[in-house]
Amino acid sequence: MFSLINPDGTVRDRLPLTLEEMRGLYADMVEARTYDHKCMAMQRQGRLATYAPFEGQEAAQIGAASALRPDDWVAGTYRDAALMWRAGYGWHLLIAGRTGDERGGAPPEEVNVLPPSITVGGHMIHAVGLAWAESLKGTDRIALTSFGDGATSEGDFHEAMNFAAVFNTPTVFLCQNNGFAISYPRSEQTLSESIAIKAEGYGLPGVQVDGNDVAAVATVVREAADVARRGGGPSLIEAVTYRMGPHTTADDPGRYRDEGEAEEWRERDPLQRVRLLLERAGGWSPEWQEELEVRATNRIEDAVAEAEALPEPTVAEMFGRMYEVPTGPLREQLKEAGQ
Amino acid sequence: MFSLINPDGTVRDRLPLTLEEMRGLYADMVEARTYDHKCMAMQRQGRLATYAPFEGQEAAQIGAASALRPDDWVAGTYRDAALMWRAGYGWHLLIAGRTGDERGGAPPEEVNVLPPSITVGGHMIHAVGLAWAESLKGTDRIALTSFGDGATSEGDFHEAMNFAAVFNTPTVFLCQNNGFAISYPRSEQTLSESIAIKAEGYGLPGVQVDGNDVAAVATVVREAADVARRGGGPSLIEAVTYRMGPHTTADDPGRYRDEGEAEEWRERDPLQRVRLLLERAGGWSPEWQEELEVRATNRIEDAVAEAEALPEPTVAEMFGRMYEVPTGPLREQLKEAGQ
Amino acid sequence: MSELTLAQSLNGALATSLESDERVVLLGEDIGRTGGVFRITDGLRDKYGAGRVIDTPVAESGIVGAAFGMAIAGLRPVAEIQFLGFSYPAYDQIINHVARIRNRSNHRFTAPLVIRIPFGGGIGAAEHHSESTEAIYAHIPGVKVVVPSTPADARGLLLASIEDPDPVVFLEPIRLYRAVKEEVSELYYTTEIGPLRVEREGNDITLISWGAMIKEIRAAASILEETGASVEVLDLRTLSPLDHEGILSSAVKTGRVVVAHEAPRTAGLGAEIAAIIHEGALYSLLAPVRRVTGWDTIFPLKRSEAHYLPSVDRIVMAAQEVLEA
Amino acid sequence: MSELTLAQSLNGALATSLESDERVVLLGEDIGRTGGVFRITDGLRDKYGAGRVIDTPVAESGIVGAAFGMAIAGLRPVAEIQFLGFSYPAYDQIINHVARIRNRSNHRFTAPLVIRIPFGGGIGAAEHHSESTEAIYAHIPGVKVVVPSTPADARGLLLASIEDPDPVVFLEPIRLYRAVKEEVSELYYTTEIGPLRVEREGNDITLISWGAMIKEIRAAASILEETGASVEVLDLRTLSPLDHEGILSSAVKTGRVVVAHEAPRTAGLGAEIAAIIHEGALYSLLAPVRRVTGWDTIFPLKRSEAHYLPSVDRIVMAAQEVLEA
Ligand SMILES: Cc1ncc(C[n+]2csc(CCOP(=O)(O)OP(=O)(O)O)c2C)c(N)n1
Ligand SMILES: Cc1ncc(C[n+]2csc(CCOP(=O)(O)OP(=O)(O)O)c2C)c(N)n1
Ligand SMILES: [Mg+2]
Ligand SMILES: [Mg+2]
Repeated sequence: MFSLINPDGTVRDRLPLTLEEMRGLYADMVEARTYDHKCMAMQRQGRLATYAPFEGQEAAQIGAASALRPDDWVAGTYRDAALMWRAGYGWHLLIAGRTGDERGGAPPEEVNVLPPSITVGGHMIHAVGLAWAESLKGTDRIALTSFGDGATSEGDFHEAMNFAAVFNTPTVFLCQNNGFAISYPRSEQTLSESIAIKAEGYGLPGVQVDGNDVAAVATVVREAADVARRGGGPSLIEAVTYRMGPHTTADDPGRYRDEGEAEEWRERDPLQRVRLLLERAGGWSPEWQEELEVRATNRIEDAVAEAEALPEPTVAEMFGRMYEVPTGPLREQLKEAGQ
Repeated sequence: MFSLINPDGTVRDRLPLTLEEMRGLYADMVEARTYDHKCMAMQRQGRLATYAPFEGQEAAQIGAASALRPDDWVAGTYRDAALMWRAGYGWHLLIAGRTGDERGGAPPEEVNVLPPSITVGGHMIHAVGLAWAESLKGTDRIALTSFGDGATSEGDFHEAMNFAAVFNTPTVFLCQNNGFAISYPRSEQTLSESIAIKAEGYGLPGVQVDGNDVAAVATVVREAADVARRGGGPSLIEAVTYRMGPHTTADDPGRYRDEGEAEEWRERDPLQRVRLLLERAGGWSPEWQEELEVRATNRIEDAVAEAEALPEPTVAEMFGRMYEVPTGPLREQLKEAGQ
Repeated sequence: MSELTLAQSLNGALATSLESDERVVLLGEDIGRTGGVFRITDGLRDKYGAGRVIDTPVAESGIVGAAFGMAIAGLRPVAEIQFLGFSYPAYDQIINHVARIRNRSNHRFTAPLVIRIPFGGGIGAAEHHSESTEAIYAHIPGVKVVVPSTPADARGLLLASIEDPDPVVFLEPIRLYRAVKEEVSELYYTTEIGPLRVEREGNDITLISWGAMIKEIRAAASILEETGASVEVLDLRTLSPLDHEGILSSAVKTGRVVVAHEAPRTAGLGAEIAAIIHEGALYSLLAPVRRVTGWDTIFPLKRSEAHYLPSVDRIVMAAQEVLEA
Repeated sequence: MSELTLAQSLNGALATSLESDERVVLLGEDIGRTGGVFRITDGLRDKYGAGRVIDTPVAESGIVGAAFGMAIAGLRPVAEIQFLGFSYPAYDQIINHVARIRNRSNHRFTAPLVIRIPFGGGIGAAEHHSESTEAIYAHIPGVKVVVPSTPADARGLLLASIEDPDPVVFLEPIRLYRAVKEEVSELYYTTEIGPLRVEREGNDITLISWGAMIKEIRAAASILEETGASVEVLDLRTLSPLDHEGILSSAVKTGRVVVAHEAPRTAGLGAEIAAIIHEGALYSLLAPVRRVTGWDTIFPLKRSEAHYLPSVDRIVMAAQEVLEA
C-alpha cells in the first residue's frame, strides 16, 4: 500500500509536496471537517434531510481533488462533498442539496462537477463517457469518478471499467474503501485481496494507497491523472480509509460494528498526522490552527446562510426542470396545479 | 493453456481418460455435429427460426457435459445445444424450441437443464442461485453455467462471479471463448490477457483450456465440478475455441472476419484430433465411423420427426403458461380471443 | 392478537414463514445485521441464522437473479430491494427471466419468489427514494404485484405471496410503515391475491387507490361525507392482476369515480383503471373517471415534495367536481 | 428525392447528421463492421471512421451510460440497443440518470442523446426479440419517446431527435424496416416531436396506433370504408409527450375510437389514450374507446405469433362493434 506520511506525522519517504502545499491541504481538510460537523448538527436540528458524513475520509477526497485541473470532470457520490467542494462546487450548493433543493445541483458554468450520484454504481460509467467525449473533442481534460467499496459489486462498475479500458478513455477511478457499505463489511463485499487488484481483470493498472494520507492520495491521483491526460489510459485507485461516523444520519453503526475499531482508526486520523508533520517542520502553530478554524466556520456559516436564503422553490420551477421546453401535457398539468 | 491432445492427435501428456471414454466422447461429438448441420439445413428450408450453430465448439460442450452428474444443474445459451443434449435435454426438444414452440423448453422431470438463455449475461447468476439453493438444501449437486466471451462484458457476469465467490456456491463458470460476439472480436471485447484471469478479481481460480480438446475440457470441468461438489467453491474456466459458422443463420461473417482464419481453425478441429488419436490407438475404423454417422442421422431424423409432429400450439396454451392458475383478466381475454 | 404497525406485521409474517417453511430464505442489502434500512427484518438473522437471512453485496440484479435461481431449485426466497428507485438494475432479471421461466419452459420450471420493495414518497427523502413506478411492474405478464395498506393485510398478503406458485413483486408503502397500528393475529393466515378490499361502503362516489394514498383517500372520504356525500373507498391491494369485477361493480353502483396515485399521470395505473371502468361501465357513469395523480415530473426533493404529492385537498376538490358533473 | 425504405431512410438520416454535425457519434453493438443487425448503420463506419461509429462490448447499461456522459460533455451521441428486449439492462441508466440530470442539476447539465431501439413483433423471432414495452419508457418524466412509421417521418423525426436538447428514446418498427418505400428528400429537415400525423381523414370512427400497427389499422380502415364507414387514421408518432389536442379533436369529431397496439393490454399506452379521451371528450363519445391489443401474455415464439398479434380482423371486428354501439 502506497503511503508517504505515517500516522505519527513522520515521513516514510521523500515528500513530493512542498510545505506550502501541505499547509494548503491541511487547511482544506480542516474546512471540510468543519462542514461535515456542521451538517451533522444541522441535520439533528431538522434543517437538513438525511446526511452522509465523510469524517475520516477528508484526505482521500481533498487529496484527490487537489490533483485535478479546474476544468476536469468529477462524478462522485452523496459522500463526496469535500471532493466536490475542493473541485469547485461550493459549500452553499452542497448544503442546498441536502436541504432538499434541486437548485443545489447546479455548480457554476466553469465547474465540471456533476451533482452527487445517489444511486450506487450508475455514475462511474458517466465518467467514462465524459472522458471519452473529451478525447474525441481533442481536449486533454480527464474525468475522475469517486465511489465506495460497495459500489464495486454493482454490474455498472464492471461495465465502466471495461469500457474505459477498451476505449482507452482518460478516466481515473477512485474507490474510497471506507470499510463498509452501510452495514456490510468490505471483507464480505468481495473475496478479492484488494479492490485495486480488480483492475487486472480489465488489463488496467490498479494501486492501493493509504486513504488517510493526503500526500499519498494527492500523489497517486496526480500520477494517474497525468497518465490519462497524456493518452495513457484509465486506472483504478483504491484509497483505504474508514468511515468514522454512521453511514447516514439514519444509520446506527452500533448494530454492525464494534466502535473500538473506530477508535483505532482515530489514531490514523488524516488531519492529525499532517498537523504533526507540519508542527515538526515548523509549519503549524496553535494560532494558525485557531485562524483556520475561525475562517472555516465563517465560510460554512456564510454558505448555510446563502443556502437557507434561497426563496421557496415553486411549482412552476418543478415543472420547468423536466425539459428545455415544457411539453403540452406538462403545461396542462401546471394549469391544473393552479399555476 | 491446459491441453492434452494435439491437433494431430498425439497426446501431450498422460491421458486421464480410457479409450472407451474417448470413443464415447467422439461418438457424442459426431452426433452433435450431425444435429448442427441438420439444423442449418432445416433453417434454410424455412423449417426452423433463426439458428445459432455451434460447429467448432463440440469439444467444449460435450467435454463439459460429460464431466457433470445427471442431476447437476445446467444454465446455458442459445448456442449450447450440444451441451444441453449431452446433459439430458433431448434433441427433439431443442429442435421444437427452434421451430418456435415453447414446448421445447420443457426437459424431462429428472433433467435439471434450463431452457437456453437468449439474453446475454442474465443467466449466469441463475446458476449461482441454483447452486446456492442446493448447498442450503444440503445436497451435493452443482450448477454449471455456459456463456460466451461477449457475455463477460455484461454487468451480470460481474455480479454472478462476485456472488458465487462471496457465498461460496458450487458453481462452475464455463466461458466458451469462440473469438467473437457476433462481429466484435475477443481482442476488443476486453483488454485482459485472458478471460480466465478475470477470476482473480473475485478471489477465484480461473483456468484457460484448449476448448477444441475434448479430453482437456472434460478434465478441467470434472476437476472444477469435484471441487465445487466438495464445498471448495466456484471457479471460472475459459475454453478457447472458434465459431466455425456464422453467429446465426441471419449473420454474414464475411463482413467482419477473414475466412482464412476459419480455415486455420479447421486444422484444430475438435473431432479430427480425436479420430486421429483413436485411429492410432486402434479405436477407430471407417466402418465404425459409418456406423456412428448412420446412428446419429437416424436419431436426429427421429428427433426432427418428433418435434414436427407436435400438434399446433393453441391460444389456450399460450394463456395457460402465464401462471399456475390463470388470472381474471387472462380468463376474460381468453374469451375475447374467441376461446 | 396484538397491536402492530405495518412494519411490525411484515416482520411477524416473515418470522412466521421462516418458522413454518424451511424453504424460505431472505436475502438483500443490510437485511441481516441491521434488519434492513426500515428494520422490516429486524431480529430475524439472530433467530434464523445468517444462512437464511442473508446480507448481500450491493447488486440488485444479482440479488434478484440469485433468488430466481434459488426459487427454481425449490426454495422460497424473499428478496428485499432497499427502495423502488434501486429496483431498476434488477428490471431485466424480473421482466426477462423471473416473469418468463414458466412460459419459457412450458411449466417445467417455475419461480415462486417474492421481491419486497419499499415505495412511495412523503418522507422528504433523497433523490430516487420516493418512487412509485408500480405501473412498470404491473405491465409485465408473468409477475403479480401486491401492495398492502393495513397491518392485517400486510401479514395475509405477504404470506399469500410467499405461498404463491408464481413470482410476486411486493410493494410496501414507506409512509405507512409506522403510521398505523391495528390488531393482527399471530396465526398463519393468507389474504387472497387479487380481490380488492372495500374499505368503506358508499353510494354517491367511489375513491380508488392503493398503498400510502389510502390514507389520503380515507381522509378525503371523511371530509366529503361531512358535506353529505356517501363515499365508497376501495383499496386495490393487488395491482396485477387487477380486480375488474370489484372495480366495475363499485363504479356501476356509484357512477362516479376518482382514482388517486402518487406515480406520474401519463401511463400510470390510473389510466388502466379508468380504461377498465369506461370499457365496462360507461353507460352507468355520471361523469368521466377522474385521475388525481403525481405530475409528469420527477419526484422532487424535500422542499418541493408538497408541490408534487396528491393532497387530500386535491382529491376532495376533484371528487366535488365529479359529484357536481 | 429518392425511393427509400424506412431502414434506408434511417441510414440516410444518420449519415446526414454525421455529415452536418461533428458532435454526432454513434455507438452500439455490431453497428460498425456489420452495420448493425438490421443494417441501419450500414456503411457509416467506413465513411465516418471507427471513432464516430463505434462498435462496443456487449453491455447495454454501459452503452447508454457512456452515451449519457458524452452528451453531458457536449457531444450528440446516438446509441443503438439491438432489440427492445435487451434495453432493460439500461433501464436504470435511462430512468435514473438520462431522464433526470436536467432536473437534478436545475438545467446546468443536460443529456441530448438519442437511444435507437428496434421493437415489435411479426417476424417470428426468438424470445425477447418481439417486445413492445413502449409504455415503460413513456411513463418516465424527462425522456421523450418517438416512433416513426413511414420513411419520410423516420428521417424527419430522427433528425429532430438528434437536435432535441433532451433525451429521446427512438423506437423503430422492425416489421416496417423494409415493408414500404416512399420518396424521401435528401435535404436536412426535421419533423416536430409531439404532433401526431393524420394518416387519413374520416368522420365516423378514429383508429389510433403507432409503429408497425399503422399497417394493420390502415388495412382495417380500407376494409371498413368498403362497408361505407368514413374512417380517420391517426399515427401518434410521438408517445411522449402525447398529442392530447390531436387525439381529442379527432375523438370529438368521430365520437368513436379504437386504439390498437402490440403491447399487452394491462397498463399499455392504450389505457392512457383511452383515459385522455374519456376525460376530455366523454360527452362527445358514442361508444367507449375500444382497445385492440396484445394479450396479457408473454410475446410467444414463432408458431404462436399469430395467436398474439392484433390482426386486421380483430381491429375491423372491434371497429364494427364500436360503429354499431
Ligand atoms: C443502486 C443502489 N442500490 C442500493 C442503494 C442504497 N445504498 C445507499 S449507500 C449504500 C452503500 C454503498 O456503500 P459504498 O459503495 O461502500 O459507499 P459508502 O456509503 O461506504 O461511501 C447502499 C446499499 C443505492 N443508493 N443505490
Ligand atoms: C442482453 C443482450 N444484449 C444483446 C443481445 C444480442 N446478442 C445476441 S448474441 C450476442 C453476442 C454474444 O456473444 P458471446 O457472448 O461471445 O456468445 P456467442 O454468440 O459468441 O456464443 C449479442 C450481442 C442479447 N441477446 N442479449
Ligand atoms: Mg463504503
Ligand atoms: Mg463468442
